[in-house]
Amino acid sequence: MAEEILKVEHLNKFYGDWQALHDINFSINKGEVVTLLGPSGSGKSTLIRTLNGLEPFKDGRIYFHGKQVDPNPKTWQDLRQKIGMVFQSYDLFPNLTVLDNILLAPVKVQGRDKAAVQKEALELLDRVELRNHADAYPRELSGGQKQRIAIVRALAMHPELMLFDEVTASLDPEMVRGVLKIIKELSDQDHMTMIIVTHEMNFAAKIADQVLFLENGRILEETPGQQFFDHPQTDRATEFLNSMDF
Amino acid sequence: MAEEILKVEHLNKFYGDWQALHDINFSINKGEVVTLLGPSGSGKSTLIRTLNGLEPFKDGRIYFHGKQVDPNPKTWQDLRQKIGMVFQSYDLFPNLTVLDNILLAPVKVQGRDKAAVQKEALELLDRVELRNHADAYPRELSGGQKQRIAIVRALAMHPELMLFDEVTASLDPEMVRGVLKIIKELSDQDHMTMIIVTHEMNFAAKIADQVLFLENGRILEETPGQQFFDHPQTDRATEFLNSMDF
Amino acid sequence: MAHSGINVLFEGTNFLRLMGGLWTAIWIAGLSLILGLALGTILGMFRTMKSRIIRFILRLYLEFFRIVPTVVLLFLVYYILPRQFNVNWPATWMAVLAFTLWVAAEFSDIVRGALESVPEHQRESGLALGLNQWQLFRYVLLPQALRLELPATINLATRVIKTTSLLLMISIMDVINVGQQIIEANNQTYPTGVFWVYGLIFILYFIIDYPLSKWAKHLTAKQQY
Amino acid sequence: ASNASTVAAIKKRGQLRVAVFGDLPPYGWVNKDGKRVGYDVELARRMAKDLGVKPKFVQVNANNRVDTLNSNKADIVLANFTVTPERKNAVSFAKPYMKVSVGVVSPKNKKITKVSQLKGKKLIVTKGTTAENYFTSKQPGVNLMKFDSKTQQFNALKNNRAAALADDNSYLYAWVKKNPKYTVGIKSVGPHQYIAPAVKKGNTSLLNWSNKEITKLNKEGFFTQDYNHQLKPYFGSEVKPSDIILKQGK
Amino acid sequence: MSWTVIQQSLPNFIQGFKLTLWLSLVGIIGAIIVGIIASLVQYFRVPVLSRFFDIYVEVARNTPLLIQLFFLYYAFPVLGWKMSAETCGIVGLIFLGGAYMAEGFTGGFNGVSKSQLDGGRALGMSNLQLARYVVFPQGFALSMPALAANVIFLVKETSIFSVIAIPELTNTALDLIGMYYQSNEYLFVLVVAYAIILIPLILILNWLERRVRYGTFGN
Ligand SMILES: Nc1ncnc2c1ncn2[C@@H]1O[C@H](COP(=O)(O)OP(=O)(O)OP(=O)(O)O)[C@@H](O)[C@H]1O
Ligand SMILES: Nc1ncnc2c1ncn2[C@@H]1O[C@H](COP(=O)(O)OP(=O)(O)OP(=O)(O)O)[C@@H](O)[C@H]1O
Ligand SMILES: [Mg+2]
Ligand SMILES: [Mg+2]
Repeated sequence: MAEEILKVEHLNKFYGDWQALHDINFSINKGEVVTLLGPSGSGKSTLIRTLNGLEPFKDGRIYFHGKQVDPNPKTWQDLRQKIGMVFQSYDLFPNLTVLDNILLAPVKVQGRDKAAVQKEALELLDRVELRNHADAYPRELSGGQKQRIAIVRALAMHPELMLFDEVTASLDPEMVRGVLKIIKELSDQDHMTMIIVTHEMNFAAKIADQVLFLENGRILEETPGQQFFDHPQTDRATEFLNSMDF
Repeated sequence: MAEEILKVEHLNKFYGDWQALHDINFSINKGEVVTLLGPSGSGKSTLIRTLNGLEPFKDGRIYFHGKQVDPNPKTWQDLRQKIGMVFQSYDLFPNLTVLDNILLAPVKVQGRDKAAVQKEALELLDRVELRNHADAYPRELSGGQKQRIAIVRALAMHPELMLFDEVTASLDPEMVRGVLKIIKELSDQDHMTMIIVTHEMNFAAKIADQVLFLENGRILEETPGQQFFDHPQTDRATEFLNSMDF
Repeated sequence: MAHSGINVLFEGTNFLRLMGGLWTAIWIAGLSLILGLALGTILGMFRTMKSRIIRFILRLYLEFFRIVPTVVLLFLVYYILPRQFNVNWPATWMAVLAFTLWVAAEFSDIVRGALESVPEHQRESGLALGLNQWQLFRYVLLPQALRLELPATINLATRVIKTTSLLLMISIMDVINVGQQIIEANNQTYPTGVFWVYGLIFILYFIIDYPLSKWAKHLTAKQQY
Repeated sequence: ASNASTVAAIKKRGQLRVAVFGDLPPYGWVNKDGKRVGYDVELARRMAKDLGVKPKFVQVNANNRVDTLNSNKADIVLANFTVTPERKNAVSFAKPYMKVSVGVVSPKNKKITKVSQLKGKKLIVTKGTTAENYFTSKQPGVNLMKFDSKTQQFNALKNNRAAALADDNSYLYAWVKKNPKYTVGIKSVGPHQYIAPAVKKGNTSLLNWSNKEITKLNKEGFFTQDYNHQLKPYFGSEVKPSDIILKQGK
Repeated sequence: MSWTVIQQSLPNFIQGFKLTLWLSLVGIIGAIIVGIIASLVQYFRVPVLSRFFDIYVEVARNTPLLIQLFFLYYAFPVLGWKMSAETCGIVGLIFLGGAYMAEGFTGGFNGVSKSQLDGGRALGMSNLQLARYVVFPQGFALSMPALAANVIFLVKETSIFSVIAIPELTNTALDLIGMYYQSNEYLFVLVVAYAIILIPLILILNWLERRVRYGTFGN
């Protein structure tokens, strides 16, 4: 049986008195791609952020490699070296060059050898076709380029799991493709385990092994990828899919 | 023959030394919908803004109802009462209620009777299903609602031509539909003459009588609507259409 | 008429003495800024901490300096410190102390504002990379905050320089005090001396402050790409 | 630090810190060459010399003379400091070295000769002077304009900001000589008073030394010399040494 | 610290307090008027006038109030132009404050987003209508923080009026210290007096700032 990387059990999340996530249960195996879909405000970002310790939670358990995560800042800080995350906002550090953005965490946090990391970083940049921008500052790059760098920056940590939260939502339509292509390659070639929030339905249909459809903080359905798009189980999901193309 | 509303001849537009538009020629007849397509930075916004006098131009001529437009601020100010425009950014005035936003220009600029305009405004609000938000402030509305109000605000001036510049680009995917629906109705029911910049290809395919495909400030092709999507004439347009769906 | 009065500035060592007075004002401003910025940075960091007590105390400290006019501050230090606390420094050092505390208060607010205005997603993406709090501060927040706060800091510097004009109130031989001596000493030969001496001082302050505020404006404009 | 101004401490430091005016010719001011001169300053230099130390001048305005002592910024005040009962509560005065009373200066063409003429009019004074004190407490009908420094007050008078200016007659005499459009219309109002060195309360060591010093200087006629050096050139003919200085010689 | 000393000084301080309030009020209102005019002229780049205001703002902002007052009070009469101390103080405060206010308003007006201007233009508004319905209401709200800071700043600057013999609060304290030497007590009363003026003022301005911001932008 496939190795389980992450498991979530009975997760409840509150903002003050208001419950943002209700009894979330799911797990993801090595090499698998899980896509979170659902209308705006349904809790997709909240869930994915909770999986990286950016949002505290009270109820429920998260297991990483079968080991329960003790939700304190120190544990999360260590764990984040194994869980890469990329956000919608271009979150490169504006005060560092592209290369320094990539080197920062592996060198300062993981304490790896700078020369070795640098060699690897340049290879990764090659892969996303941005090697000649290594010394540029983020402000000199287009949105699509920035997101590709952000992915490289996360990959340079050698994560075992990658989280993507609407990474193409702020991009110009033509830029979207390049970014999605890289994520697709990560799945096809590197068999990276990934949890992806996206509004690009065509992309989701192609990449998802499993779809979690959320509404109002609840998982309404959990369906294998292609099946979800062909025959969603719930009416709400059908309606949602219809609303997505004009 | 159909009545010509707007004609552009040999329009060149410079930002400083840099030429943003090159020798633009086209015309639009009453009741027609022209869609501007093209990659980011190709000059779509520049062109549509120039047609409303928001960007000055040096070379070329613009005719409105066959009469050449003298490009001075006063002429444009008068003309803008006949040419409505809606932008990507929700540009409602945040300090006024929805109704006051709509009334401002007809009453203060056109000097029309307030009671009459108000009656009409409420009918328009009805049509976009927002009558009960007449006294709300823009901050209380969602993006999609704001854009629908912005359209109403422009319509209240009784324009003969409407310009739309990516009015759905900043909207949540689920909001897009309601806005596009209204624009479609304007075309189908009111036979409004419109020039539309959009990245929603499905929508463009349904609404466009004529497509202008721009790149690098030039019109690369000018093709009747459905034909453009089925058999674009240029390779660049083919490539562009392909890039738009993953 | 006033035309001949300008010579009062060049009589004897007058001009040099005025420059000497200006120098006093400048080094007091400069030293206070260096000390105040250092202290203010630390206080500003503390003000973004979670502890409510520390934040409250530092807030009180800031509000005190917001409320008390700088002249009054100078008098407080000048009159109260020696008597109540037996601190017995020359007036120039008293001024440096008063200015330093004032600059630190104002700057702590600038630093806090800058730290807080670094976008939240910058902090989060730092965390997501596994940076700890200190690394986050050192590599992400501080460098960005420093850039953001530069214009406000320059503006604070121009205010400190302008405020040195108050030094005469606590009998420091600054440029205005020297100016008054010169006016007094040359009263008879140059009855319009008062016009030229104050005029020169006016221009001197302008020459120092104008380039600084131009620079701050330039930086602000650049930051709003 | 409270006894840092004892004679022993001063000698050890090698410096006598003297509070003087910086803008009050001919008593304490800075001349065109940037040098401190004046009647008070010459006395200060002499006292320092007799102590075997160097003088260090601390420039003051009238209103911070007391605090300069109390906050230990100076060992002694030689700044035309008139002895008054209130001041005696705040500092210790040594033996006086000068006579003084408040005078009133006004433009010759609108001469003020009686205090009653000032009723309802504006009168310029400097904060913390005996003139201010006298008019505040004894002549409430006069509108006072209060300035920080001598420069400011005389400039204000010259700009016709008030009908007259009241201050110690001793330097009004000097000032009218330089400013012939003005005259000391009232030579003396209020009590006759004395000017003396002041030290911080409780500094008996320096107080006793100063008393002896003043006695000694009186005997050797130092103040006549001082008068001739510093004051005479600035006074008109109407002022005699005996108007200003105390009896000299044995 | 002696209460009797404080009590005896209260009548003097109350006089000074009233004067400080009055001068601040007049100065600040004047400064706001000058600031609005200057910033509108600058915003619309009115020929000649805007150049004049540019220079004015730079000169006033980059020189100390104290020297401005000395100049007005002691140096101007040399040129035959005399104003009373109070007038000098108010003129000085308006001169300085007008420049600060102009800066604040200009910042606010420039902060009105370009899309709002385009939105207004696209509705056929003239420049004047744009100013009246778009630039001014939104720009004013945006400049509230600067306005509040300037008001506080100007109230505190009145303490410098002391140097031209205006018997406001600070002058009163210095004067009493000069006469009776009770510096602890007088300085204490002085600080308290400023706190009495400024603390409520700060609270009111904060409240107003939030109100105006909310009324205009909803945050
Ligand atoms: N910090 C917060 N405090 C309070 N409520 C919050 C916070 N963050 C999110 N929420 C609320 O939680 C709900 C879920 O938000 P979330 O951002 O997870 O939705 P989403 O599915 O990611 O939506 P979108 O597609 O728009 O990104 C929303 O109602 C939102 O308003
Ligand atoms: N004010 C300006 N000054 C200088 N260059 C400008 C200005 N506005 C636009 N441009 C440039 O003109 C070109 C065309 O821009 P425009 O905004 O018209 O493109 P677009 O086709 O609307 O793109 P998008 O799809 O991203 O909206 C771009 O290269 C842009 O950088
Ligand atoms: Mg989200
Ligand atoms: Mg555009």
